[in-house]
Amino acid sequence: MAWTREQMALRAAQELQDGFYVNLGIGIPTLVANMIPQGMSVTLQSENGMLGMGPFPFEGEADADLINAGKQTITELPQTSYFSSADSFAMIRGGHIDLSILGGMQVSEQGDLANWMVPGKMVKGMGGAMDLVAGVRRVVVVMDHCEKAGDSKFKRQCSLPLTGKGVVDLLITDLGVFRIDRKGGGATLIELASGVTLDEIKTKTEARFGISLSG
Amino acid sequence: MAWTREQMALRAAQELQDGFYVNLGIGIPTLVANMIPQGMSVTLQSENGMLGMGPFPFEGEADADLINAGKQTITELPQTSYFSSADSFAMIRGGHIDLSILGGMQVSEQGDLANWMVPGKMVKGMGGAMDLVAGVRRVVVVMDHCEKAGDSKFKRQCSLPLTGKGVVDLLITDLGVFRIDRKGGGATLIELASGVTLDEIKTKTEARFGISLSG
Amino acid sequence: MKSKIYPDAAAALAGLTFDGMTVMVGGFGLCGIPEHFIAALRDSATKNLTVIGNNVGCDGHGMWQVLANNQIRKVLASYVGENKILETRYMNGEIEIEFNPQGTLAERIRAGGAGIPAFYTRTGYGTAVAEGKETRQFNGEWYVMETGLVADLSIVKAWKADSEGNLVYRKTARNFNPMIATAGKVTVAEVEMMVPVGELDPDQIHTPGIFVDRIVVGQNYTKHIERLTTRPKQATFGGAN
Amino acid sequence: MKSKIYPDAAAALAGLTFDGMTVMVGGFGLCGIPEHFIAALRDSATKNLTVIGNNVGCDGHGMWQVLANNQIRKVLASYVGENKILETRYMNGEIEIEFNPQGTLAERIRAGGAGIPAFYTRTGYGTAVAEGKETRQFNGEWYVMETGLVADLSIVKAWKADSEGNLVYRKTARNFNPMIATAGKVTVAEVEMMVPVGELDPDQIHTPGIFVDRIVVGQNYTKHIERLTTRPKQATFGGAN
Repeated sequence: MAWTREQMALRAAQELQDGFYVNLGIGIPTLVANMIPQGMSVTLQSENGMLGMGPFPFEGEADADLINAGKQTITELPQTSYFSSADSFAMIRGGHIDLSILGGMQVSEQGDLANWMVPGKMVKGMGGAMDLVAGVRRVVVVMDHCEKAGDSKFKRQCSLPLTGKGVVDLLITDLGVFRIDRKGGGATLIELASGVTLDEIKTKTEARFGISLSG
Repeated sequence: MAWTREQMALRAAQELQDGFYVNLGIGIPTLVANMIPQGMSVTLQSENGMLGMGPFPFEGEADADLINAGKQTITELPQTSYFSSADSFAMIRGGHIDLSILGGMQVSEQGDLANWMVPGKMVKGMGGAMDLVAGVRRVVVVMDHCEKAGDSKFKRQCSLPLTGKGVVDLLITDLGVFRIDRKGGGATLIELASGVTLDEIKTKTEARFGISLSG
Repeated sequence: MKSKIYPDAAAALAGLTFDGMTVMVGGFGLCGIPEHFIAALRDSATKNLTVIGNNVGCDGHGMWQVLANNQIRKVLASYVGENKILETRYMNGEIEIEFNPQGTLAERIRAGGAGIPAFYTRTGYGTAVAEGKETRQFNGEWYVMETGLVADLSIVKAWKADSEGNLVYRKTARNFNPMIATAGKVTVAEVEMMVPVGELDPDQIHTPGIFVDRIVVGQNYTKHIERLTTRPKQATFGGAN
Repeated sequence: MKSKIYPDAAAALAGLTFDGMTVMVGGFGLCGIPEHFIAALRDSATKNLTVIGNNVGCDGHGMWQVLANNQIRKVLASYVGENKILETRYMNGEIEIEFNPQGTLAERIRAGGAGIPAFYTRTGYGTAVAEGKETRQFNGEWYVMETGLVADLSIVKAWKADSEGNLVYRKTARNFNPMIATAGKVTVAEVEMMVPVGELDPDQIHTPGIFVDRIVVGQNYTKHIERLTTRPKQATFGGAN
């Protein structure tokens, strides 16, 4: 037993707060857009140059001039504003975005993140990921706990090239949730996924972590 | 005999070219705005954040939200655009303005300019002058040749604090016109004002200069 | 979401001011200054302010009021003429002024808001402005390193706002306001009118609402003109500057 | 003044292209790309280009056409997926790619246009992007020095222009275009429509005409969509990303 993709996204959605400006990465983080609690006002930023992302357009109403950072067609909202990519990343780099929820390939116990390339495979580029983890106030990574082959993706040190060093504040996997102190204070397990035991997560985790389970 | 203020401005106006984007300083340079040759299109920039400055407003039509860098009320033209002061100085610093015509207190034979402070007197600040001389492609200084006391203002070295080092391309005084090589090639007298003799200008000039008079 | 709209400038400044703080204030001369917030800042009696802005008002107007009320310890500005109190206090060593070239000041504020701690510029190389600063060659030219600026509080004036905090400025009243809006830990904006969300064209918003924490609609703007220059109605084209 | 308006993209590029030149091209993915200039650049058969832009098109579209025509030697981009020819050539060492974080790339272009030779950013510190670059501490944080970028030719796409070269972009088709317009020794712009001078609101011009040397009105825009995502008409709120 472990969390599904939807359950991981739901857990990530708990990190949202009313009035937050949020950037969501592709993959599981995208699901969070549909899980904003009722009555909570959250504004989504798209790093190509938009604040206030709306839902996908109705069939037949897509506008080629209106896409998100994942290059999907989207819509605007009444409060939307558009700006250049330079202004967009000034917003990101300047610490104005409250929260970024991103996917990951590996996270280290120091909060390093690797999510942009695998040596020997074709490198597609980092896009805006390095800017987001360097600039956004709080970075949450959502990823599977283990590789398909069973290796832990939450590691003592990332073996893949880094996206950022000491940049992850919270790691949500299908097995549980870890708080990470970017400033070298290490990782702490704060939640277990439904049906996951402490023994299981200990066995499947390479990173060292403290334990502070409230429930 | 020597040039009047209007004649100096007229000589400065000869530096304009069709299609130029130009920034004019306060004092004599301001007069150049009225001396743009017929049929020539010149766009005036105001460094507080405007391209395409129009004339002063009619009496009773001044708009407090529309001033030039000298804080005078002005008007807009059909082609006017407004932008922030950061964007305005990005335009200036980035070398997009073709020509700046500025006043001066002292100019050196190396093209150094001093025009912002006199030690011992109240310092008002340099405003945009340092940015203009550092960024604009071609800098023309218009000033009286001598102090009231008779000292040459065109000097071997400026004695006043500099606005810019090696920044002046052309110096227009009431006595004549000097071309200056910013890159250390020195100054060359290229024109004498009406009624001014070579002897007179030699006597009244501290800077060393070559002579290349075409007329 | 908690509303960003406050009834007046004093209410909007409540809890945001403290002695020794750094405040950035928008405007160029008296054009585009946040009149009502300046009055509220004066009335707050906050002391030992470091003030960052292109000017510090002029005799009787704008930030001069805060200066005259003995609230300012240090100023970062590009031009401080037409301000006798400032002149006197500066000459007497009672106030510190750090002169910045106007473009360098504008870019330092933009950099602060954009998470850029330092950049290089040709402006000021070989002058007093470069003293004590790192200078460095790139492609054979000399440049000066300048640092980004941030503030505890940024105060700006815009023309229109919506309740999200999206701002639109008017003509040359834009000037330093957009960068200053990005460089404050907290940013408050006063505007001439509120419009319903959705009325501002999303392509035409100068400052996105993310930068604006509190908004006030100012009443009865003075908009004092420093140098009224006009031409007679019958004149031909009368000068562009 | 000589008109900035040219009859078509080929005419506007005449005399501006040369082998080994650096070209910046606006757009994000296929959104806001200068379609007609890209076709004209392909037809110019200029070789050994260094291309700066967020992407290099994708299979069959955009700058992919110039790539497929063997005109590109080097690329500076942030993301080059969905581009098999580029993948193959890069793996074979036939083309050089310098990967830049998207925000660093955007800022390097802005810096180039703004006369800033270098700046510091946190982005990429401790990663492969920082290798060989100066790193430095400000206020206890580590930053990487990045340099400004300029180009021999900048090619942008806007929505509207007037004959002065004032440009207005539309929605997220703005993206890299405004900075790229400032960073070329020469800048050419293609637009969907020309409007008479005076029709664009002076407060609402994204790129002032000073940055634009030549303008073309493009006909029959393809505006290919890379990832068409929609929701059925009857659905409730269907996801924001």
